Amino acid sequence: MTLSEGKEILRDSSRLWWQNTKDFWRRFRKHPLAVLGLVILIIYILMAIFAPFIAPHDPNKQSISNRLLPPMAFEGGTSEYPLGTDYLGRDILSRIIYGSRVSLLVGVISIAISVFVGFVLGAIAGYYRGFFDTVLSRFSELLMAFPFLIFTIFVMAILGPGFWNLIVALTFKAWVEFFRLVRGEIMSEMTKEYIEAARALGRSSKEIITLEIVPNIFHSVLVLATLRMGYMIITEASLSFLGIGVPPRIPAWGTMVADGRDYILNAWWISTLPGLAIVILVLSINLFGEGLRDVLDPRLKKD
Amino acid sequence: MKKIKVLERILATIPLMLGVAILVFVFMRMLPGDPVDIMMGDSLATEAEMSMIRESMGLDEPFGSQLLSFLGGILKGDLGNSYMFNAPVKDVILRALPATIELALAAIVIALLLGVPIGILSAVKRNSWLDRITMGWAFLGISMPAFWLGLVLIILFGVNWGLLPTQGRLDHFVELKTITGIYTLDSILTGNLEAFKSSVRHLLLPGFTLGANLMAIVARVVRSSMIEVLEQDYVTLARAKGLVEWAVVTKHALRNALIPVITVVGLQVGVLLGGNMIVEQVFSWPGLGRLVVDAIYGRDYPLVQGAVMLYALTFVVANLIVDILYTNLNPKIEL
Amino acid sequence: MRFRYPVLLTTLVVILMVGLLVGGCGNSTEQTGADGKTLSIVIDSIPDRKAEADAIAGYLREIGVDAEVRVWEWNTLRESILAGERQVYTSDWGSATFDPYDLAVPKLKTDDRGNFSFYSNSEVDALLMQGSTGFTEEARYEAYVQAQQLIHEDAPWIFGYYKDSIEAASIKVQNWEPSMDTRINLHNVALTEGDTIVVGLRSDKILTLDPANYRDRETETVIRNIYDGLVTRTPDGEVVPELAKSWTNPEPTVYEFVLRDDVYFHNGQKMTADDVVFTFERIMAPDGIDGMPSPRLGLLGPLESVEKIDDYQVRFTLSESFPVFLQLLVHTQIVPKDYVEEVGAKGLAENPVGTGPYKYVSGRLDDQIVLERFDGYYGGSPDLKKSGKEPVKKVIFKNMPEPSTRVSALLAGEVHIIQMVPEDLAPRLEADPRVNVMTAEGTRVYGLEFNTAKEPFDDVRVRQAINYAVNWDEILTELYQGRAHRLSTAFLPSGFGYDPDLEPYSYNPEKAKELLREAGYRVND
Amino acid sequence: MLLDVKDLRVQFPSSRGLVKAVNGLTLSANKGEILGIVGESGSGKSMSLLSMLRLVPKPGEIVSGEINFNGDNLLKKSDREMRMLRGKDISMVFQDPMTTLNPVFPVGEQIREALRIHGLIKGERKWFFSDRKDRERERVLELMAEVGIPSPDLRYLEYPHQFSGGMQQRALIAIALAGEPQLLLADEPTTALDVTIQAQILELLNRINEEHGTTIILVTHDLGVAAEFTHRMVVMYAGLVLEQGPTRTLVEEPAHPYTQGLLNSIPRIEDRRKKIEAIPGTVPDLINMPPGCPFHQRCKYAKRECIGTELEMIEVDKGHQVRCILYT
Repeated sequence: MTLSEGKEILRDSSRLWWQNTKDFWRRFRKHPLAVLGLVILIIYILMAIFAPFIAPHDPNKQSISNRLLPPMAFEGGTSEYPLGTDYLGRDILSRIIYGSRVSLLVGVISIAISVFVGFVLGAIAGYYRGFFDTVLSRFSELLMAFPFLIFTIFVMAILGPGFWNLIVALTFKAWVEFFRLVRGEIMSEMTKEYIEAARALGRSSKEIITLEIVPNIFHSVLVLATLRMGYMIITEASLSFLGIGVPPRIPAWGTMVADGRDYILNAWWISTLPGLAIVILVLSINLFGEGLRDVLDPRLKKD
Repeated sequence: MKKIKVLERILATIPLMLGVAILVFVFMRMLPGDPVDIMMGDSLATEAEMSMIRESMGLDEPFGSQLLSFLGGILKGDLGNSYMFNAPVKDVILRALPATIELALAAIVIALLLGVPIGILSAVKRNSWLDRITMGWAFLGISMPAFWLGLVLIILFGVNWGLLPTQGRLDHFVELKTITGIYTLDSILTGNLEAFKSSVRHLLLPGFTLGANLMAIVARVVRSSMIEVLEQDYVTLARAKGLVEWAVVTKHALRNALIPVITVVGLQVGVLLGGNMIVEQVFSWPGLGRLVVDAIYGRDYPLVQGAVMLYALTFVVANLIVDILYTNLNPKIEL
Repeated sequence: MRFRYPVLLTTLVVILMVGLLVGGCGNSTEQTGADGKTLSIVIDSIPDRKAEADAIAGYLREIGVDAEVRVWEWNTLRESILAGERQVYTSDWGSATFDPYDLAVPKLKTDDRGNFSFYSNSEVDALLMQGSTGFTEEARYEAYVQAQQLIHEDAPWIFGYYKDSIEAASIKVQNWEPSMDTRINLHNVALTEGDTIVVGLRSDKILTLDPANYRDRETETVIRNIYDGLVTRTPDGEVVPELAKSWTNPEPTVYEFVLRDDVYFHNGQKMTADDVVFTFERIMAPDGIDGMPSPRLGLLGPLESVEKIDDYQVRFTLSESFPVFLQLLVHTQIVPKDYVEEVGAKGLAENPVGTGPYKYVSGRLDDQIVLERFDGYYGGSPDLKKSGKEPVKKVIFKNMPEPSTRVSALLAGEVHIIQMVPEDLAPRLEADPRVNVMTAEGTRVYGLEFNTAKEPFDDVRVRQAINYAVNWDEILTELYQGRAHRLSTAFLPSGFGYDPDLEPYSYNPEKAKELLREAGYRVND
Repeated sequence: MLLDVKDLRVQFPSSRGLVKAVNGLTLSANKGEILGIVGESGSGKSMSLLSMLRLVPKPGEIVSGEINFNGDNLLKKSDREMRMLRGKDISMVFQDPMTTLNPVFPVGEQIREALRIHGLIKGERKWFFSDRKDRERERVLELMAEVGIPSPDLRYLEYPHQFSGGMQQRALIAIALAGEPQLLLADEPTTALDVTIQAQILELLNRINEEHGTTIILVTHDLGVAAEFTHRMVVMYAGLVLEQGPTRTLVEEPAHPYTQGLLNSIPRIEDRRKKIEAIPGTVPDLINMPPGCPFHQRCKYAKRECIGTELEMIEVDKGHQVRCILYT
């Protein structure tokens, strides 16, 4: 490990960024499914942001006289309510469009916080070890012993329904996985030569973490994050289904599926369609995550 | 040497369970709403009566002593009395537990029965149309929320085609003497064919709903580990020995490929336990999952504590079993 | 690590998106308050009536009231209502005697057992008392009409409706029709195919099998098939003899019954006057049920004493004339004296012994109760239509709280009779040839009660405004397919004292807004 | 003639084009002989062996040519017939013993399986139990002793990871011997082992050849090993045979420039003074193979004609052929 080699390793990481992105895109394009996933994801995001302009009706506006209308394609359906109406005559299409906000927001924010918390604690525990690491690992083991859903139901019962309560309930358990991943990755990275190279060049441990280790393990964290986001969205929907997720006034897919439960005999679409929206979103995120995994981390590559 | 290591692992779970107990205890105390009020829902008890009951349940003692009595109780196996059923928590849980176990086992069996063969097939016939379809389905499997899949199955099988029962564990017109509480097992033990048929039919839809997610994961893991194993030298040796292809795949390759599957299934047990709360709710399956949800609402402290402790215990035990299974399946690794 | 920059790029995009989303969805929920305060209320509802509560909340939001719906399990809600914590909540009350005595009186008299709205109007109290104990029919009718007028003005409730009770039975079931008091009477029912009839009840558990220790319609259905009473009721509500052969009413406060001498209990013991006296004394005694008072005391009205004249004659004396007494008597079933003294109330509840057509076999209160035909049955009341066919051998009462489960079970042939078919599903059943759908005029009043003791519903203008704001006609035609009918107050047309000329509150959003503005609240213009 | 391979071609479709792993191989092995196949890695040696057992891994396939074993062409045989052959008449020993034994089965059992598959050991019926299993166990213990595994009864139930590299190779040889094969294919059996063990394994193979008369095809890139242990030698390069003949003659007077280059790159004990020369350049890309001699870019005597003209094997002297323009 000569000095020149050390310098070479450090220089390598600052290649021109747009060349870097073009390279990433060229490899990513080779995964058609992953691209499809990304496209659907972008459609959902646009749908969520521009919901007020796209949605044909106000999601909460009731019109009791047009209640339980089937989707347009089925007889009895009208084009005014393309996907039909629910038991209060609210337009299902508009509610699905607005519902995407809750799911996307919950998915993204809860993952973002979990990654952040998991990262910081994981980095500290992984790099400095000692007392701090044992305490955190024991605590994370303790949290792991709880099945995810029961834990979130517990927290929601304490905090009561609410958007930010939901975020807290989800992140309270989700950060553990990222903590263990980051801690594990840091410990394995520490053994690699480029750490000694950086130390040999007089880098402080803080710099080493932020400049060297973090970028390298960021890949596997990002991959896990995308895959866990789907799980978060499903958990949020499950909680709303049980009636303890998002408060009823905000249109959320989980509550919509629950609303339709009493009407599965004569109005199957009330439950099925919002559920379908969840499946397609989570599917697209998983496909995108899978593609990301193949491109970013050949190590994690499954065939 | 191996025995001591196993003992160590078991002993290590004790502090973990203690931690879980304390965490559950603290959580329950943070729940808003006073259990006594809710419990007394029916009769118009006066304030004096309420406080008298609160004393009998030890709710007015300082937090610390409540915790100690609770932990002491666990050691003696007494988890206190459930408010909703005013019966010992132990009995209430034992009455509801077999249903949950039966459902979880059904889910695992369905997941493995479908997941493993699919995984093998798509590994052996890699990149064929079969592989793409199965992996596409597996992908869908992990993207579907259980409650939605459950409802769709009810709509299709229950309502439209009326093929499969969608509620409860047994047809009304069937009587079954319960021994263990696991209906399929009891019907075999008591030789009651009709009850067996009915209980299996009732297990199919909820079992598949709960197992779908696990099946997808198992299929993907089996496929990727089979692909890796099929490229190993010892598989070529097996072929060079003159073994017929399916023997090579099922005997030599599968045995090695299943090792990672065990760990995956073990980890998924936790998800399974959590998941069955939703499935039990959708299929009105009288198990522990549904009980816990109602108990949390009814602020039934002891019942929730008992149930969650049990969930955590099964989760930890499952991980332990996975480790033990892992070692004797893979001789290279000492526990 | 060659792709550091695209990775940082994606996280940047994510954060931007989150900001936009939070911003976007942020502004659509808060309403900016102009002059005066906005009336914000929480409507509490039981699961069955969530759709109705949501609809009402929708109407209120249209006129500017910030209404939110919260769904509760009934016991938890009831306890919170009685503690005075709630604002407005769904409530329903059934009458068994086709008389305001067990409907309007308990619901609207000050501090009476059913008065969840804490409504108190001394003038109304006096009129109700006069109504229930007046000497002549005309005087009682006049008093009730005036009471209705006042109640309507005070509007302690959002006055609602009564529903046709829709029940459905498989075509295999013969000689059965739903009765107005929604009790399912299987005394003379027969099956064209099979010998076991399964009934799907709307409850999630039967309270008990001791006929003196419950107040719940579904439990009464099961009990009235195990135990018989002195008198019973035909499907359209007329009182007819059962264990009693005949009765005379020598004075307004005295009734004398002649009992049948051919009646046996399920344990083979013969029924005599002693059992009848014991049954009533057990209910009247403060410690009659293993030391606890019987909740059915209220169903005996002003009964003072029951004496045995001879083995098959009994005399009932009341403290005041009470025309409704016979209707009440239908709800008391006779228990075997020696058996109960031997095993106590707990023993009776676990292994019931009665005189009814079916004897108890096995069951779990929160699952299903299995009964078997009692061969020694004396044949039941002569006035009930007989099927002339071989009676059913086995009866199973199964708890099926989920309406959609009950309907799909009936369609799948797993169940023969189901109770309380939801209005949305009725057309689906009517379309199915294998099923008969029958309706009987309901005897249950549905509405939403205000907590008149607490702000904001202590102000009568606000209560009236809410009544004007709700479009009940649309709810009843759409949500309940026209199978529910408006009520002006808490009096049933099938009951005594109903004033047909009193118009219910019309749907008049403008008047509602006017009243709210008067009361100082901001409304949508 | 036990084995006669004619113009064998094996090709692999890959994203960058068609890889011609074996490009018209022609060779033959006589009964009781040890034939050496020598060449740099990537010259198609291993692939030739695998194709003899028709075990070419997917997506590769045998495109053309004949493999005659005892007179009949293996390519024409059905899968079932091929299976009867594998592990009985022809068996194979692999390069890396550490990964060739199945890690989850005891070694003894893996050897017994070889017997079991072809039902080589018959057992009498004792009441309703057959003692076949015990007899097979005894045979395995004999085999283990024969290949030099110490205290076989103790080590029968041990797992592969409890065996050293050498021991694992011996176990593999025991597996190959189980069916008393006529032909033993050894794919670089000693490469993964250190020198001392290497000599023992080769000594073992030699003893098997002498005692059982098993014909052995030994594939190696180590010319020294080939020179010492084989009777005849074939030099392969880029899927093609460049020279073949008795080992003695090839070592003393190599005809083909490539063989000379190989020999010059081995340090000799006797003439310490001679400088070792490496052959310049690397093995050519197997995808776009120009016709003619594949060695021409690295050959000292390369002429223009070397490219383009398909060369045949020319008999230089008895049993010694070479494919080079110098001798046409």
